[in-house]
Amino acid sequence: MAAAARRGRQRELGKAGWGWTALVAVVSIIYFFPVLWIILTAFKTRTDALAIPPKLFFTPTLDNFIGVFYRASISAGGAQETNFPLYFFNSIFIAGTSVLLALIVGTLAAYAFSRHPLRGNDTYLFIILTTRMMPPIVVIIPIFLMFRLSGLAGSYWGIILLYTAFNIPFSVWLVKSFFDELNPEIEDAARMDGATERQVFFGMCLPQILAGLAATFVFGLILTWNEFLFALLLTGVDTRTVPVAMARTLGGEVGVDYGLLAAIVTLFLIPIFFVTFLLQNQLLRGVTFGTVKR
Amino acid sequence: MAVVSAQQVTGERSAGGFWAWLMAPERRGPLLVTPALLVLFVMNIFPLLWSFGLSFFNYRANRQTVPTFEGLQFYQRVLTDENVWERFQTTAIIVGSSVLVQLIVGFLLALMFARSFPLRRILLMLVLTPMMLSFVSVGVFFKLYYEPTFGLVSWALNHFMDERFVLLATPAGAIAGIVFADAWMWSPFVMLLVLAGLVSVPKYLYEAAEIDRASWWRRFSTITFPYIKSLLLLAVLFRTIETFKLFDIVYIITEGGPGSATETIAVYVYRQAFQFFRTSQSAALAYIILFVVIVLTNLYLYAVQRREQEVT
Amino acid sequence: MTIELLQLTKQFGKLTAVDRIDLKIGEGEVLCLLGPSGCGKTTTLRMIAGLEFASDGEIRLGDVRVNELAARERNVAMTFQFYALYPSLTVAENLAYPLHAEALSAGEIARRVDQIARILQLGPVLKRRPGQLAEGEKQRVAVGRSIIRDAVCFLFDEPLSRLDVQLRETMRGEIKAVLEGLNKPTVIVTHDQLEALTMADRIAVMRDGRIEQVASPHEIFARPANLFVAGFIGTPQMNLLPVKLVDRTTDGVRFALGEATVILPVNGATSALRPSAALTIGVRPRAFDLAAQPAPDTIAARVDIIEPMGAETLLHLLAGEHELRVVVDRRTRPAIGSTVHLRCKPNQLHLFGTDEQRLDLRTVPAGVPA
Amino acid sequence: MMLRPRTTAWSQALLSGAFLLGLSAGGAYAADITITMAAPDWPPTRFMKEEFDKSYKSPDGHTTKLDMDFIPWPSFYERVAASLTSGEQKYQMIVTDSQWLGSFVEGGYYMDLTELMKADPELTAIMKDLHPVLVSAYSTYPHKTRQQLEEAGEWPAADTHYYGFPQFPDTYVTYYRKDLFCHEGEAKAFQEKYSRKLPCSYEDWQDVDWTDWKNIGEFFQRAKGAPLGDGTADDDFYGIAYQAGKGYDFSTMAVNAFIWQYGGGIWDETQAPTGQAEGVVNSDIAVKAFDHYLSMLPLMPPVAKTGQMDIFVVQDLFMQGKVAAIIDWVGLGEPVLDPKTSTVSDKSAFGPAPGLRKEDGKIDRTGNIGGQPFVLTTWNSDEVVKEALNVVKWWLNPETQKKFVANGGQSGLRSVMADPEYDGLRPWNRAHKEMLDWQRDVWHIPEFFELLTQQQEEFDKAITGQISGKEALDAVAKFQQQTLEDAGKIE
Repeated sequence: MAAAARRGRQRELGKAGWGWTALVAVVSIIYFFPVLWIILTAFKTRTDALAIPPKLFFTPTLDNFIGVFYRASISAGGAQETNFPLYFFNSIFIAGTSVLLALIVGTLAAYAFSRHPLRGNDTYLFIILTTRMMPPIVVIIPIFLMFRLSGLAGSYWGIILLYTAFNIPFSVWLVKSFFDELNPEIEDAARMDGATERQVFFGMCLPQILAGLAATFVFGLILTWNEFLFALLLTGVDTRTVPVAMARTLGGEVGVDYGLLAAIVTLFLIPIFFVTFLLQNQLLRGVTFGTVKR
Repeated sequence: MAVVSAQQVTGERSAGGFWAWLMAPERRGPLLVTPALLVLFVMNIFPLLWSFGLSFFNYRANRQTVPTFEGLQFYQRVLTDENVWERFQTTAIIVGSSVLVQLIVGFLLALMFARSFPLRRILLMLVLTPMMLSFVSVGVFFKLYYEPTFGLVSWALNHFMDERFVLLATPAGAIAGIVFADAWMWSPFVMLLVLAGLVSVPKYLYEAAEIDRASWWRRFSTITFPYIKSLLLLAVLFRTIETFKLFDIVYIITEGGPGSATETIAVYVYRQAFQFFRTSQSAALAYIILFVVIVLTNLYLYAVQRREQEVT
Repeated sequence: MTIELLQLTKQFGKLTAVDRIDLKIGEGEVLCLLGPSGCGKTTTLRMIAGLEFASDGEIRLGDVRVNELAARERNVAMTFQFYALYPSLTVAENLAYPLHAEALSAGEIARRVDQIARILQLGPVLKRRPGQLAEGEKQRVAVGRSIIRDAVCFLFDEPLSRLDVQLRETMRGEIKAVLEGLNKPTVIVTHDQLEALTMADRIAVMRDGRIEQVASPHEIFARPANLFVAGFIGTPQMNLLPVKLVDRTTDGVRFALGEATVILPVNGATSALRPSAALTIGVRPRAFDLAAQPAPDTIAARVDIIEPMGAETLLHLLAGEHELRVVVDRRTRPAIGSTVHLRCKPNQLHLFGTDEQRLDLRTVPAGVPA
Repeated sequence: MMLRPRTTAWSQALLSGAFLLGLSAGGAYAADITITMAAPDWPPTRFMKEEFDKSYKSPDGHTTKLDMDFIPWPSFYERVAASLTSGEQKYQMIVTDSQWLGSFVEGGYYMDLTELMKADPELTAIMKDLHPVLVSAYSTYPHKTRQQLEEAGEWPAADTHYYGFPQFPDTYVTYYRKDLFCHEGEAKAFQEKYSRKLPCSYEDWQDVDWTDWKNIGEFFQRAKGAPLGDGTADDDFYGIAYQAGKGYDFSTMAVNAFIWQYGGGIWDETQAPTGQAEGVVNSDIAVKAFDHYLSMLPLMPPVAKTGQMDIFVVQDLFMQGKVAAIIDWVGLGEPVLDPKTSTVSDKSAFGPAPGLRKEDGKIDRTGNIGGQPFVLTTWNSDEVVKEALNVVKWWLNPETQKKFVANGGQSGLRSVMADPEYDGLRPWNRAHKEMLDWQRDVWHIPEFFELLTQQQEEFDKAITGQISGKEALDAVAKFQQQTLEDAGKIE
């Protein structure tokens, strides 16, 4: 009878219970462990971080987080501000502006590709995708030379324009997939009712894909603000971003400052983690550039 | 209706001038696409053409000498350079094994998350996190985990071994170390793709298979696999193209060592371009890489189209 | 082999989808589960199949309780609403699919596939894939796949719902013919009463997880057990008029319908009813005659809408505030707004009590005083 | 915090301006000058910035701001190279590794200061006071050896161009654990086993050669749980470690020392275009020296097997108490003394790096100079150049230099090193001063990075046991010969 009762609680296909949760939890936590260790390291002193056997329990310290913003001066006491807030601002400003620009420009193009196909539509789309898939080293050399001649090197506009180009293919493909999903009959109906093209675009289409636009924006942001190579070579003293500044933890008077790096990683991870959690359902679309809908 | 639109058209025409010409319906598509293509042209395509030109000249960014025309010499030099082929081979091995591991791990993870169960969203987040880290931090911390004296992995494995576990001492070990880190970071991506495939399988097919008493394997091979087949191909191509760019993780974990055992083509081009300032040679090499990427992209789009045909 | 459901219950969280139903499907019997969407008919079917598990009660196949068995262990065959053909396999492979679990030889499999293909006329498409088939062919493959093996019972989930009207008629006949040769208990889920009435040996009408009536198609139509069944079965829908009993006359019973009264030829159970009891009278649209003159046994109604239906014409009438549907011969053409007088045909009246259950009544034979 | 330097600068400007108006005959005028300096992000440069803000007064009465662009060390070269070659002309001064001189002088980015030095008696005095090793390594391009400069006898030497000044001169020294090396029981056991004294004092370390070093490596190799000093080893413990890393120059710096000590050579740029690579780089002596270097790696912590035991790993191993003695840069000494980063902060002492004992019994400690000079760039106005040189004079003023040394820096001025206080300012100073005299430098030509990268790669193969020392040096020689012939550096 007990066995019968147990089997009687069998699940339907595709559904699982707490037993499955426990299994997945074990696997997930093992998978997450390297990240967890980074987060723990953020609260460790250097000695604790390098201790063997590894310390799972330790006296946590906030020194690493303080170290992100302040550091001791060499000759006398007192802390000096690091430029981290500026770098953080730069990261957000540069990534934010360029992703926004790419989104605007990309949405217009995506609308055209979806609703007013050009001759050779697929070819254009292919070229656009290719530019995104190229290893950055392919373009970095000429871009570098171009910046050198045009004087864009080290300026906000240079790097913003570059990141905009970097994000356009992504925006076009992703937003196009959102437009493709809309029913064009509704737009035709609106035209019948006398709406102008502008009204159709702003009044009918955009509101329907607002969530998709938001998702595209956030994905662009995530992809952009971890970028290192272009930022290292093309930003200047005042336009440096966090990933470049992060390299300061990789060597200097000691080797890698694991605690400080972990603290920056943790601080950097929080907003992305939060946003991704909210946009989990859109994520799938994001990582595949909208080529896979479901 | 026809009357109304005719009036509109004539209304626009009568306004006349360049603006009206520009806003004509047949020009709508090109007009909307222009800004995007313009930016791409300026920041991507133009530099590409430029470097294409450079690849025929002897030019070094850190010299003041006037470049001389060399024709196809750099292409010849790159294509006949043993080092380049060795780097391509290394890249192929790393890309191949990493993508394979990503496929297997990503697939298993996807199977795990394909069901609905309590706390699914939160656990899924844990698995997705590695993808959000920067390459630099993944590289740095995996290097630390592998370190024979201070490393977590080494420490754990030393309990089961007589000798000290030293992963990065041999070419095979170093490749394994890089592949492990890269696969860890990107398996969630494959998982998302496979998950998309699994979700798109209609549930009634599984029910039918249940009624038809199909074995696990038959169910997998006749239902699950056909549905995710092209998606897996997609994942392979996407990851292959991305792994081609593998730079930071390699540069940090092994610096291409031991010897040149893990020096990928991306690291090699970087050295050529930014450490040796062999600008033209690196441009020529970059073009060869670009060619490979274009071929892969074509395959990728072919896979995407196949999937669209199959699902609809 | 029989299927037996005892107090079968299914709960999804707080929602009770199937509520303590009892049902027995005999050997070779075809039972239709009929009801509006969301009534629990599909859930019941899926519980029999083993795709859902019962919350309570019992399912017996033959003498065996199968509640705890998974679908694969029950040896049932099922045809799905969306056919559930395996898209990557050919028709032949699809048909052979269930046979792989039975460890048959390749030759035996081929023989059976051929046999089924012959029965269902699938021979020319055996090599195609589902994506290349017409709807009707897909449907036949789905049926073929379920009958190809020796299952203990057959289950059909809305088998004809995706076909167009013409195809539906043909397929109804074909399926019926196939089922007759099988002599297995069969359950068909449908929301289409025509399907149920034509294919079933018995029909179980369901509503809100309960069975309202189980009976033969004729019985269901002729003697609906309650208001719901009465309203659900038959097109156009039966007229259901709330009335009050006034008194009895020699010609029948006088009812108050709104402000008017009408004498209807009923007897029997009404003797138990007190005057002024609230009742519902059911009259099918075809159970009216048009009278030339108003009489005590006629209902006056104003013509509102006229719908020609080919051989017949459907009149929408208003009797006071009550809507009436009446089917008349197409030659009868009253003017819109004119008043007609309706007389109920004898023996075709249904009377339901305040509890909505059928009051079994006898009609007064014409001219015979009660 | 951000405001402080500005207010100071303002008050300075007001003060000095008033002063000048009162005293000078006129003609001088005060301007706002900002000098942007590319600098690696670490204490020696951060001290320079802090000290500048505190004590710099422009002798010309300018309001001068030193705007240091602190760039993380690991990407410093790439960043500076990118900035220079991109033509953004961002920096007025640059801290640079000595090896980069050729690349950026020939690119036209670093300013030739010879004439200005000659014209300015203060600068001349500084150049004369600088240790000749540093003038040779940090300032000359095309490179002149110390010997060549000394043979010239005068300053400036004929046909010599000068570019840089020491920002932080660095040498490698021995870091060791007092608690182990001065432990009676250990000393006794060592004496019994090797019939040599276990070095404890500075003077003892002056007598340590590579054989002793190897013995120390053997002697202090202890398994986890074995007795060590007064306690037991809490993890596997090792005797010695020196750099053997694939990155940048993290094995070349040590290997060069061995080769020079044995009397071998690297390709000599001062002999171009007649000096050869093949036959020199892979000479029997060089192979012997390299093999000697390799032979001690098995005694070192297991990370040595991976070819990743770079200068920071070595430092970490020492700080975390995994190794008894290491050879590392003076510039990495400060964290060892800091209890926040080091578990051996109270147990560390410093001595000269070991060397090769020659037939006469003397020890040859020739090593490869580390540290960085700083230079001026070519696109500055005369006014900025003048002020930048004022900054140079301020920095190489003995008073500033002494403060620098007291805060963990190093000075290249012989007068500062001769100061009786000097040895006591930091615990490694005596060793540094002794080692400095032994230093030479690797190449300075524009192709240095190619040579270095290929050499590091081959060395790494040898370090990880994939090929022999000879095979590595043969490959290096072949590559260098080819590359240098292509570049016209070898005829």
